[in-house]
Amino acid sequence: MTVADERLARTGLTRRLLIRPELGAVVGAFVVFAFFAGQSATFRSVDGLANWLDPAATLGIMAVAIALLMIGGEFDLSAGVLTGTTGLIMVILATRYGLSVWTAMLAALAAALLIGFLNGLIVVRTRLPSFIVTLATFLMLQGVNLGVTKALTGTVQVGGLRRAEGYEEARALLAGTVPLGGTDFRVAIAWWVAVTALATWVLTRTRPGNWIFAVGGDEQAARAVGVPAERTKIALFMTTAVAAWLVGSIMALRFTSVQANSGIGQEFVYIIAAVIGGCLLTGGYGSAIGASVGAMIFGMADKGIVFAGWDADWFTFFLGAMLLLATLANRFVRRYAEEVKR
Amino acid sequence: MTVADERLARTGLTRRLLIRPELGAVVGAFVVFAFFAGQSATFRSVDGLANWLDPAATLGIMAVAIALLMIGGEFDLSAGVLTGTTGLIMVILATRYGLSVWTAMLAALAAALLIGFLNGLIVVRTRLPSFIVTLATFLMLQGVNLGVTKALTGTVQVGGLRRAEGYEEARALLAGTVPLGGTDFRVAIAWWVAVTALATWVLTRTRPGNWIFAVGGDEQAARAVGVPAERTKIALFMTTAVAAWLVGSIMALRFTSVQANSGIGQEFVYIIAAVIGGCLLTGGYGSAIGASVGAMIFGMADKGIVFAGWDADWFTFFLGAMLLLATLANRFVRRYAEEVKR
Amino acid sequence: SSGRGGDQGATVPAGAANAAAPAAEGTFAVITHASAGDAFWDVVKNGAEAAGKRYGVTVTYQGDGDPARQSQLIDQAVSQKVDGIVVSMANPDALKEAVGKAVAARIPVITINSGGDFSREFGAITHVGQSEDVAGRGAGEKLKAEGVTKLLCVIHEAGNVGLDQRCNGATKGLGGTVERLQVDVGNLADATSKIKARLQSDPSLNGVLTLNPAVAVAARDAIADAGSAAKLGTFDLSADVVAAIRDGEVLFAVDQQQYLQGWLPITFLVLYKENLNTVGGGLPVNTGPGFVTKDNAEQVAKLAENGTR
Amino acid sequence: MTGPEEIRPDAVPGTGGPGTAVPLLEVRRAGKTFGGVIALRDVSTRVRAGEVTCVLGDNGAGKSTLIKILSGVYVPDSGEYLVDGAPAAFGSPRDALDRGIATVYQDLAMIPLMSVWRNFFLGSELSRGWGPLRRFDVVRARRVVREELRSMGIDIRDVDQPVGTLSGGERQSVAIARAVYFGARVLILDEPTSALGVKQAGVVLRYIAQARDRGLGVVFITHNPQHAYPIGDRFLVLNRGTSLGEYGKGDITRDELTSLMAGGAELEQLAHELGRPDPAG
Amino acid sequence: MTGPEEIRPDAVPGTGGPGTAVPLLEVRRAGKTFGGVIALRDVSTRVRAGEVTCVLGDNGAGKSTLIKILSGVYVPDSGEYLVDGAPAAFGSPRDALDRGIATVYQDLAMIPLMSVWRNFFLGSELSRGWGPLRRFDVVRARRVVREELRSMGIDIRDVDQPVGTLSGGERQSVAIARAVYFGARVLILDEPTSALGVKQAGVVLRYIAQARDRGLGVVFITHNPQHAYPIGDRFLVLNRGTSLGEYGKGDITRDELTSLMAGGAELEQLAHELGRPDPAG
Ligand SMILES: Nc1ncnc2c1ncn2[C@@H]1O[C@H](COP(=O)(O)OP(=O)(O)OP(=O)(O)O)[C@@H](O)[C@H]1O
Ligand SMILES: Nc1ncnc2c1ncn2[C@@H]1O[C@H](COP(=O)(O)OP(=O)(O)OP(=O)(O)O)[C@@H](O)[C@H]1O
Ligand SMILES: [Mg+2]
Ligand SMILES: [Mg+2]
Repeated sequence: MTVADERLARTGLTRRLLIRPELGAVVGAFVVFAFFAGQSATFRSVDGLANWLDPAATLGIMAVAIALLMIGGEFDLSAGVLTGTTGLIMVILATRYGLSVWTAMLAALAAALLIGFLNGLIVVRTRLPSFIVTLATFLMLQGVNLGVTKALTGTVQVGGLRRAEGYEEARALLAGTVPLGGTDFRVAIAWWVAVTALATWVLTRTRPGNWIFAVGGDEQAARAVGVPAERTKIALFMTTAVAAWLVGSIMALRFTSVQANSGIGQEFVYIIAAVIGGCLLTGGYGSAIGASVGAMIFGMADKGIVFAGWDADWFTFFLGAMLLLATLANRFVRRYAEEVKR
Repeated sequence: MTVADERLARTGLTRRLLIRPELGAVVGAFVVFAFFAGQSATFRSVDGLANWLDPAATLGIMAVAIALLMIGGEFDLSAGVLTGTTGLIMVILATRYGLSVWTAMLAALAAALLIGFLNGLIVVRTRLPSFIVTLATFLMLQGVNLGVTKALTGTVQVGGLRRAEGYEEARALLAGTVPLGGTDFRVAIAWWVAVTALATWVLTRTRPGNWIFAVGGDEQAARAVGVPAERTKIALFMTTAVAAWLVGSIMALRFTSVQANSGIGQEFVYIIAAVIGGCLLTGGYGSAIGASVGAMIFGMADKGIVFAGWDADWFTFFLGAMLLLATLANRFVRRYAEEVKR
Repeated sequence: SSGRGGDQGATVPAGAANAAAPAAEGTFAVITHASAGDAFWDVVKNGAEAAGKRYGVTVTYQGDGDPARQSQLIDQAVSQKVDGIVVSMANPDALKEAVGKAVAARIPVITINSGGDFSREFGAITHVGQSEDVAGRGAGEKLKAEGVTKLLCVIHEAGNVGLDQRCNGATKGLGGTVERLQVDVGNLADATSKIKARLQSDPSLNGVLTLNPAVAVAARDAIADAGSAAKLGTFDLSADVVAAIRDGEVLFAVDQQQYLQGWLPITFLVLYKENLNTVGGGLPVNTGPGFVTKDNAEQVAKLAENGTR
Repeated sequence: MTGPEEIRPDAVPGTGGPGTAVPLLEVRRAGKTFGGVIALRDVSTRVRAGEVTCVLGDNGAGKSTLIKILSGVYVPDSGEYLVDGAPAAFGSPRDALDRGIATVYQDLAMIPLMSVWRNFFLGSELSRGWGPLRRFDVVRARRVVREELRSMGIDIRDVDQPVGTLSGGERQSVAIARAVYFGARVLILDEPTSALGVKQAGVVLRYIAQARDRGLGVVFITHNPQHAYPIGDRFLVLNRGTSLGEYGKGDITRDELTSLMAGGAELEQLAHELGRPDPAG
Repeated sequence: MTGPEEIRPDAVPGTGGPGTAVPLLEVRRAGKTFGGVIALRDVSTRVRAGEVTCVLGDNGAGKSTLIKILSGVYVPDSGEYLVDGAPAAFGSPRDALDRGIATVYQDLAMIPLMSVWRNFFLGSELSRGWGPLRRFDVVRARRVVREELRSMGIDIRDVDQPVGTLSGGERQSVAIARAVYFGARVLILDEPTSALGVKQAGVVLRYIAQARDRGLGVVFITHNPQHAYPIGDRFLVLNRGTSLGEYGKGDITRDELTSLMAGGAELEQLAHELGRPDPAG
């Protein structure tokens, strides 16, 4: 603003910051962190940090992609199982057909892009809700994963990636560790940060970012002003598929074997992380940083309960309570920021 | 219409019928039925019918309740696990504390109503998305179910309802069978029909039904014309809880024992059935009959694959494919009905 | 037309090496309390299917952890008038009605794995294998012998009866403290970090028991990452687990020889059908527990890769 | 529609002609802020039975915000709101409706996915039957809606059509017909005629006159001085969230009002200006 | 309310004046049906460079439907649509925009959750940088929006405000400012002035005149004859989905137009009628 407008109440910097969706989530994250840091010394140690950041990283990568998709007004329930599919393709090609790890990864990427493209194409062409379309993909991929794995190996997993060509380099890049402050941190954390930064840039500073908000906010209106809505949505599904491929590769390289049921059930964790981070389920609103912080909140609560040593039978009870508290903290902060007058 | 308007194209009765959301789903149901009837003689026999209608009934009861809630613009992820909770309460009270089955059922109903009320209250008061609130309830109930069951029995299941007072009568009412055409049909099927009829009546012919569509369609606008939006939403959550209680009781009486993890994962099956039946995930649109038919489609596909004897490893693949086909059939029929001009 | 599909049965299996037994006719349904893709039950499935091939009969395998859905599967098999049903009874109470219906329809039933105590009462002709409880006890005793006093039992599916019984058995066998941990088998990075978190925050834990081979690999990494000296035992085999046993990273894997829990009941049912033979005389036929340790890992390795161990 | 023209203002409790009684609605120095945005500051006005109060002002002046305070959608952040002389704290529009205040909102009009007749009766459903059999009288509701709309000159083909597929003016008409039908003591209309054709706008103005004559208090917002002046008794002018004053009809001429409404007189001059520029120029 | 008698329909093909060239847009006997609803039937019109075509008609007459055909939102079910004399089959509004046709829709205006500046540039984002670093020029976009709106007399406090929280008129103004800013050859405005104050409406009319003078073809829908007549060159009158004829400015007087627009002349008489009934009854 160049000149002050008499119709604007003065607002402090803090309140202007707190009003942003992602910063509300950050407050939730602080609450959860402070809580568990008080419960367990290991949790707040560098060692503990490296530990709970590790699963938060893979979750975060997916949550960011899913957040973009949700801002664009769609769901992808097949994203979790797709991490398994890409991992399986990669391991099978590298171990059974003697491809190098890199070539196998490229092939898996191609498959992921195809699946994402098909998801998107079916959604925009048939106008069926993406919830149903990707649910079907989810179920079908789940069957393919198990059926093909069984047919090829006779068991429910494939392994032996360690012996494949290029394994060491690929692992160092995607699934290795970096010593820092006396502990080993997973490189996946760096990928997570990079993905979040990239997604934030795309969302807030590029044309496709503007289109994503628009198709999620009101697809008809967006189309009417010339936004290529179909292309945007298909691209979003493909982005999610690429993220699934990245996570699938990270996991496969790390464990050198992939189970046929890997990734099942994760799809909702991604959505949960995005929603905790402030994405609307109805589309058109949210942020990549928020989704990342949501993944962190989920990761902290999930591991914090273990660090605190609470009874495992009650694990999900505590998890639910923590999620509710974190989102409530987030909400109250934002409400304070929006409503208190000075 | 009293007089014909020259601006109305003539539309046949068939097309006017097909345009209704539930009749689109009915076509999907026919497609799936015809498909499996061709695959398996047992499937189309009376015996087979009784077989696949049985799981469709309990699913249908829940799908109808969830459909009402979704039309009202909210989700309930805790509905599945609540069927387990109510069953557990009932069995524990009847077997460990010597209450009669009827009293135990009443107590479970009270608990369900309370949980539904709390879900609703938190949603309308905090304005958090119900997806998050009921996710927290889901996790917390899951923990409570496991924790309490373990604490009381040392295992993850409670049983022995057979010996409780009033068991036979309650079972006959809720979980018995009725011989018909040479086979035993479950009475749950009658409950399902009754629930669907009641929900349809409420939705289309009563004031609260009008309010449900309104709060789901545009809550602000509904509030502005005087719809008691908060009361409507809380009532919807309580309705879902009652349905969960009904299903929980049916299951507990039938199997006389309940596992602590029972119902987990079902919450999405309910939503899926409602969406197959034409409910919008964004609220404001759908029908109870549609949700019922959606449950039937799901039940037929689920059991039909087993009847057809396809490999269990590929089960989910076929399930996904069937769902996609059923919804596509539904969609094409409706599009034909809407667009073809005569 | 209903020319294909299970209800017609009796399609001649391709390449059946049925030299030993005369080709029999029949359809047999195996219905377990585990969903498709479970590592343990997959071996059972392989055993049952191999037996079916050998005898030239049709074997269908279905499974579901929800007792309600499991009982519906039994009902379906009864509707299809199969020639025999093999069922694992993790929750006997819930299956009583469905099994009774099968027996009433004069379909022979054999119970496997769990529910042996009720097998006779429900009218099954015999029981094969023993309960998870016994297997768990064996694992607990073995860990106790290795000096484990405080054990972490990793449950990868909360509320699953079979897993719970394994942990309960281990508690009895160990005699010491057993703590539980819930992880998600669909996300191994998460499982690793949870096991590690538990070991980091409670250094007195000196043993870990996993109930699934994939989780065993995760636990192995977690123990190494946390710098813990905890001993690791697991249920069930995979190529990775066998390799880890060879390398001394995993002490043992409990081996119920569950292949037999698939193979034997089909054999018994075929014999019953053709010859009215019954086996065991009302006593269960035990298939284990056996243990795969460093000593026999080498031999088992190849078999585990083929999915028969 | 009801009310024929020759009816005298209703004898509302303790009145002697329009204006002397306790006002139906009164706001004193009301203010409303949204986050950092001050939408309304220190605005006072009153609505009397049998009178039409026009609220005028530029875009964004705060008219709709004031209307939403009157109808219970917003609670004012500062100032007082009196109904029948007693302080009112409406928790929701339902409370206002229960006190006989019916409103046509500029932006909160209708539920797009619901049919015309369901929207019309939304919140005030016609019922029949008793106890648990009490139900929405669907047949009568459909008939009433068709009749009410026809009497406004809107000939809806099919009252089952979802409101979202109506034309802009048809939608507006449904909202007005609803408010008029349910308006008991106060009728609040936020730019009701903006999307209407000349004929329909005329019908709405006649409705307003009829309602006034039946003794209702009417609050009417419009940008069209030709609509406002003939029918208004009092004129409240807002500018950038504050009041520029309230005028009785006697205190202001039509031309003054028009010029107060920001350059209304310019219109004539504009007509010339809009002609084609001299090709030679 | 049908056609006034004394008016001759325009001698359509090949007239002189600013209309000699091939029309920018032309529809011939276009029709559009929604399910069982016939919204438009056999309507023909043309838009020429440097001319303003006004579309008039009652509520629900089909004006917005015609506009959506012109701007590529709907494909006509029957009839032809020519752009620059060649048949056009727009698959989406994007295609129309690419041919230089900018539109202000009556109901598809804005994305409520998005900020003003993002809405303004939606679909035509200002870019800077090259290749993968090509990005939305956020700083310049904000500045342009603030300037454009100020020049319309709309003083938005904060261009980061979500459009959903703007007043009705402010929202309308953003849509108009956008269309004017991006309008290349044809500008289509569906009731642009309906929610606007007198001052803002005047500004919009001036914009239209400017666009016309720059040689753009303009399609202008309004219910206000005082807005339509001074600026229109041709008048297309719709009624219940069909055309009542198209008139050149020379063929029709202001009063004829007003009366064609359904009883506009009644307004004056209405003013009397709206007065209070004689208390003596
Ligand atoms: N929920 C809200 N949040 C933030 N600002 C708001 C909100 N509602 C209204 N405003 C702002 O308050 C001011 C007054 O809005 P209001 O809708 O009352 O104007 P109005 O006088 O009705 O204008 P119009 O004639 O254009 O309808 C506007 O500038 C608008 O941007
Ligand atoms: N998607 C749709 N489905 C069904 N009917 C529709 C649809 N869109 C428009 N109509 C109908 O077509 C007719 C013409 O609508 P249109 O919006 O073109 O009218 P209009 O001339 O713009 O009216 P107004 O002046 O009120 O804006 C209306 O009666 C409307 O109900
Ligand atoms: Mg307004
Ligand atoms: Mg229109």
